[in-house]
Amino acid sequence: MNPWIAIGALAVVSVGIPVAMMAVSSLLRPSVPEQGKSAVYESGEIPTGTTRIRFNIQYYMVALLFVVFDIETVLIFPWTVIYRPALEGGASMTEVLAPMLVFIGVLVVGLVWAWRQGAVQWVSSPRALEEKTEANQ
Amino acid sequence: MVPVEYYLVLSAAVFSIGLFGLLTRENALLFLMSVELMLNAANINFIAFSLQWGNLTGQVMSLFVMGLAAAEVAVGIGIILVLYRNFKDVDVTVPQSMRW
Amino acid sequence: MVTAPPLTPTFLLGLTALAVLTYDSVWPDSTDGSVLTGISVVGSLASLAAAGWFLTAGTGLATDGVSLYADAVVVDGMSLFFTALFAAVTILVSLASFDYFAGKENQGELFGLMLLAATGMSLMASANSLATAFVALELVSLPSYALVAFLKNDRGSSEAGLKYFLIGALSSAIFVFGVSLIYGATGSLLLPDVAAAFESGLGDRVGIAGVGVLMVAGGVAFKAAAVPFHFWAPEAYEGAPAPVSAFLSSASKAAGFALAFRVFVVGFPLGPAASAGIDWALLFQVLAVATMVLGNFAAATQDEVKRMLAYSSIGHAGYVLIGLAALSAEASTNGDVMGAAMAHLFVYGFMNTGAFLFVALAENWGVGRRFEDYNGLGAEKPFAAVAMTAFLFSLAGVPPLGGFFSKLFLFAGAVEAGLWWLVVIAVINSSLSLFYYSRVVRALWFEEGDHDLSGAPTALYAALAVALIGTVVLLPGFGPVIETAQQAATALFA
Amino acid sequence: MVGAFDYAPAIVLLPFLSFCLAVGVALSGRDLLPKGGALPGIAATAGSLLLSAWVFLTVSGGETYNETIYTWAAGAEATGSLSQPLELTFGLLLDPLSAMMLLIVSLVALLVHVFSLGYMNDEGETGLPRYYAGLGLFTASMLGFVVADNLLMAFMFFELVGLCSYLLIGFWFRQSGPPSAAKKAFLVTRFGDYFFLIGVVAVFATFGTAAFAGEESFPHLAEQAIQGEATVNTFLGLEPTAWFTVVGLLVLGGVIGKSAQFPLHTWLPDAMEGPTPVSALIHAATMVAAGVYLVARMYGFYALSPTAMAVIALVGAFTALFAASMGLVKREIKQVLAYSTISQYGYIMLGLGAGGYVAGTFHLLTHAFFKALLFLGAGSVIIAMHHNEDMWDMGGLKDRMPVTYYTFLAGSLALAGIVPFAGFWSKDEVLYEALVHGLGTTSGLGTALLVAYGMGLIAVLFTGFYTFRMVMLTFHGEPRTETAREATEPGWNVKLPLVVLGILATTVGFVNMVPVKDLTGAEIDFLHKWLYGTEGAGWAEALGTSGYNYHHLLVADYGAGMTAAALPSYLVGLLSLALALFGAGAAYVLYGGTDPDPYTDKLGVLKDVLYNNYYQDEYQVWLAEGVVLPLSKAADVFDQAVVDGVVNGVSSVSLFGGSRIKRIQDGLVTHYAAMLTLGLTVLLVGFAIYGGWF
Repeated sequence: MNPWIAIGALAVVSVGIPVAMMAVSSLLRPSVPEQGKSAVYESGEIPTGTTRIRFNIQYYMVALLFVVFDIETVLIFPWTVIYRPALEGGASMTEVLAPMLVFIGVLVVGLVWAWRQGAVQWVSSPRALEEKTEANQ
Repeated sequence: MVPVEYYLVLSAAVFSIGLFGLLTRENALLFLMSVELMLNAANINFIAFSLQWGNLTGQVMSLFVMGLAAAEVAVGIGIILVLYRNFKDVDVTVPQSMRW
Repeated sequence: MVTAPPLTPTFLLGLTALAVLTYDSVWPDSTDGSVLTGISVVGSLASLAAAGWFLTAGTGLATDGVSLYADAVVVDGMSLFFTALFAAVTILVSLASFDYFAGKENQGELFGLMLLAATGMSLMASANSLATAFVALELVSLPSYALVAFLKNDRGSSEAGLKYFLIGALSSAIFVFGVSLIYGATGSLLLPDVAAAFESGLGDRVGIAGVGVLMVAGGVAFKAAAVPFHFWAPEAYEGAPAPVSAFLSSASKAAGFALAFRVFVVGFPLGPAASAGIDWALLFQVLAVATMVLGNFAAATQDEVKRMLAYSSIGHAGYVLIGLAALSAEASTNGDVMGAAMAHLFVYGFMNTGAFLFVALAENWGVGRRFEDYNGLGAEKPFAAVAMTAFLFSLAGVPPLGGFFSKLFLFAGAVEAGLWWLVVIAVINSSLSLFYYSRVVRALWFEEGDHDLSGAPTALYAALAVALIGTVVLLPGFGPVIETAQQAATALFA
Repeated sequence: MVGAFDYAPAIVLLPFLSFCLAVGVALSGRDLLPKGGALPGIAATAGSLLLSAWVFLTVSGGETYNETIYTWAAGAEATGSLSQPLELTFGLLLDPLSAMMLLIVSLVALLVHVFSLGYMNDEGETGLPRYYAGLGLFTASMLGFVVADNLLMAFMFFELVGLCSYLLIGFWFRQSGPPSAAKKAFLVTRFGDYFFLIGVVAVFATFGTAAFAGEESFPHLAEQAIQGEATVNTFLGLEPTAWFTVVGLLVLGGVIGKSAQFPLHTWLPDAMEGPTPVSALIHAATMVAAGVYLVARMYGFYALSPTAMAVIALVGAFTALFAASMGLVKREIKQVLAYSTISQYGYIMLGLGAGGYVAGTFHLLTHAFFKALLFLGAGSVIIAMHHNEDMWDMGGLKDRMPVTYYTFLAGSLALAGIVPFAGFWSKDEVLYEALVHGLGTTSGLGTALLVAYGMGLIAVLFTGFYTFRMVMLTFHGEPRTETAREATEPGWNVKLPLVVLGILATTVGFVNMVPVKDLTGAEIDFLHKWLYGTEGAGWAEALGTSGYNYHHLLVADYGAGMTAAALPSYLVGLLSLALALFGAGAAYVLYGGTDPDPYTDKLGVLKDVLYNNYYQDEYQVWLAEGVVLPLSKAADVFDQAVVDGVVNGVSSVSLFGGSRIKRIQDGLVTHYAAMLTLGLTVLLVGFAIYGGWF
């Protein structure tokens, strides 16, 4: 028997159960529309403004740095895989370690540069402050 | 084992979806996402062929593609921010001052 | 004794970039570009010297190239030739940037990005694996996007950056998809292994390989600004700050060709590829014709000098494509014609950079961008105008300037390869190009203008002078250039 | 021993130095040189002249020189079936032909420099350093072209000559006419030069060398290849002879452009917008000569192809006739001279194409002198007329400007071909060669030559007419304007060149009086002997550029295959002399009165209906019956509308194409992405089908 049948069956079941549950509940439940139910939920606070607010650009700067450096760690992964076998295979410590140190070193130069440029420095911009206070009034 | 053609069809489909999105969307961010789809279509190929040929080249390459995709997004969003600052919009069809 | 690593020229460029970033980290708020310019120029000069030293003395370099890092990178005559070119252009552009961006913010980024891109170009010329090629390609592209959009508050600059980026992202996606297909068809990313797979027959994977080859061609066509991947070029060159335009249109284009030469000649040997139905020489013939015609014809009707130069740059990509188009499976002329294409890129590096630098100078003076805004500049600034005239005539291929010789060798090579019709089209285009180049000359010398020009910026003038010397000294010095180029190219076919 | 040949490079370098000096002064923007740079130019060209004379004497002693001086660039390896790698070199070839040409160019250049003192300096022109820089560079490049020992070097100097012409025609760039004339001259000649460029590339690709003379020269290799003694690369699947014809015609493209032959002659009349000394130097005596000189230089190559010879002869003869007919109706003195220049170069081409190597060269020699004379004479008139060039405003200048008149008359007699002035001997020999070879050769070439002869003969009549119309209107009769009444002769610096050239124009024909030789048997055809050398010995053998070699090729059955009919040259000479006299006489009758007003009713006096209509109303009633005027007008219209139209049409089509093509760059980046994708898809589908991938 084809082993894929089991997987296929699993897929069908996994899609089918939630669909069936939603269908059944929508058939059974009473429908009482009310304003409070459709209101935006903000942990008990009174909602202010819409959901589409403009975030301060500095969130973005941090996120961007995170994405770049996070992804770079992926490139370290293959190195860790071969690190021990390479050492056991007779390669010297320098040979194995140096390239990664260079790699990290280049990244560090970049990070230091970004830091010094103020990319991670949280400046309260007048405009953002203004918007925030306006929203709270 | 799944025949390699299936992967090819999948990657081609993802590539085409990306291309379609790129050709039809006018929002710069969606444009960027579409390109990501296309890059990931290539990644599917790399992984699939890596398995098929039995070497790791493809997998390592896919890591490079991911890394560079992230870098590309970073630069791209930076440019989109500049665009927004100058044109008050992220619609790629708005800047049209240079042509012919 | 420690011998210098073969990649020294590339390393030097990269280290210079890091040095610039380090300097900028220590003094992030400086708007004085003199130190940054100094670091860039010295570093690029060192790289140029190293490349020249390896190339001429042969020290630390075997004649047929050195493979490094499990064959992912190779250093040979061709890579050194191109690295020398990139370093030279970087020097010119760095010098010009000193005046052009004087007093502006974020100069550290500018020089850093430029040097990183130069590093990537040099790596592209050395790439012996499609993985290296892709990484290097991106290392050139990403800084370039940022460089084009460098003037944050200038609408033109950001529009240019956006268009360049979007087309670039699409092209690199196409390129990397092509690479994945090549990998699927051959099982390797190393060019020699790919070639071996081509030679031992692709079986039923010809289709995959064919699509892959075409998509890879698309990726390099993007870098080289060849049709149909050229759309970014007019806008990017027009909108970008003029030194950046110079950098992109000379060095970045040459890098694309460097990659194309190696990938196609080493990776997809024409004999087996053509017999399998993947006749990429024919592909490049088509692209060469389309690129030449589009570039030159569109350039003929432009109103702005910078945009005219942008289109003419596309046209020149068409000429250089002849270097690939005229290859054939077992002709002895292959090395000659490709060497001629390389030599043309070299000469082009000087004359085109020079022409864009004159535009930079004009922008610095604050005269407009249109042809008629250049009226009468010859009378007021004779040196700069003489230099510009020499660049333009050289671009048009008027003897005895450098551009004439490189074109002559290129066309002669193509004729020897039997591509008569291609040369005829190229010559027709060339004659058209004279028309639009001479419009600028006419404006400079034969029209009367009224300008109030503020002085002669020293560094820009120096850059202009260096480019002029490059364009003019290449007359008697053309012998070594063409010999080196043809030797380097012939080595690829060995 | 240090001889003339060791100093030969200085012939080229001296004017170049004067150019550098003048440019330096022009860039400095200060008035550092006395006379605006004229004196260094005069000194340099005088030096060139002396050295040229020395070279000339040395060459007369039987020595020649053919050496490479400098190698620019050498290709890495030999390619194809060629034995040697591609090399670009500079070298000198000094043989009788180039020695003669050196003398002509440096002499005319010197005289023009002197004349410019009167025409430019004394008239208070500004920008003189620029002017003398242009003249110096022009002289240097023309001399470099003359001594070039290979086609590539010749091409480069050819281009430089064109560039100088551009700069000098556009000298008065603040007016509207000169810049556009300059651009037209540059572009039209460049158009021809692109064919030339392809020709140069083709020569390199075919022979691997572009040397003119010696064992390893391309004409020699071509000769051997046709006889099967050497292998060369041919293309397009053509036989060697056919392929050489193609190559020869490609190079001829450059010749036609530069020598202002039909259909690329349109730039020359416009080029008269430049200063008159420039017209004399460039557009009469030297630059235009560059084209035909090139044909003479590589004559051994053309002599191999009967087709090429026929094309040269026909183009030349047609141009001679066509331009002469247009010269009949021009009002401005320089326009008449411009068309006569085109026409005379047509004669030279005819002579060369008809197998008259010596005849063509001879006419080149005489024409250089008498045309320079005429232009300088016209310049003198123009100075006196305060830059009014309209002949209808002149008249009666004979008494007020005697030196100008008599020298101009000598030049006109030479131009019209009246015995014993220089032009008679050379033009007569050109026509003689065309006739005897036309009669003697049986192939299609013979017919072509006879047709060409006929056209050349008619042109003689026209030449005599327009020349004397010009003389009569300018110098005879009564002054028609106040300016003409008060005209005075300019100073010594104008008169001296005129006198020197006047003497030359009168006497230079005596170097080659073939009809007299045939009549008397006296051995006085010096030019023949000089260009022929000694058969099978000396330089003639070593260089392969002597008349003997060419004669050998012309009559060989693998070459042009010409045969000369036996015909006494004086009879042919008498015929053309009679026609010239008739034309001149007609002009004298028509315009010789004291007041030759075109609107005077002279219908009754004139018997000849042809000229009657013509004279009656030159510019309006050309619809009236008559032959010559309608034809001339038609030719003029054809010239303006069709030929110019084609030239303009090509450019406007290109511009229109450009404006269409650039529309795809519409500024919308999504469209770019779409077109990029579309392009890639088209390529993918096309190549997939072509290569059968799936």
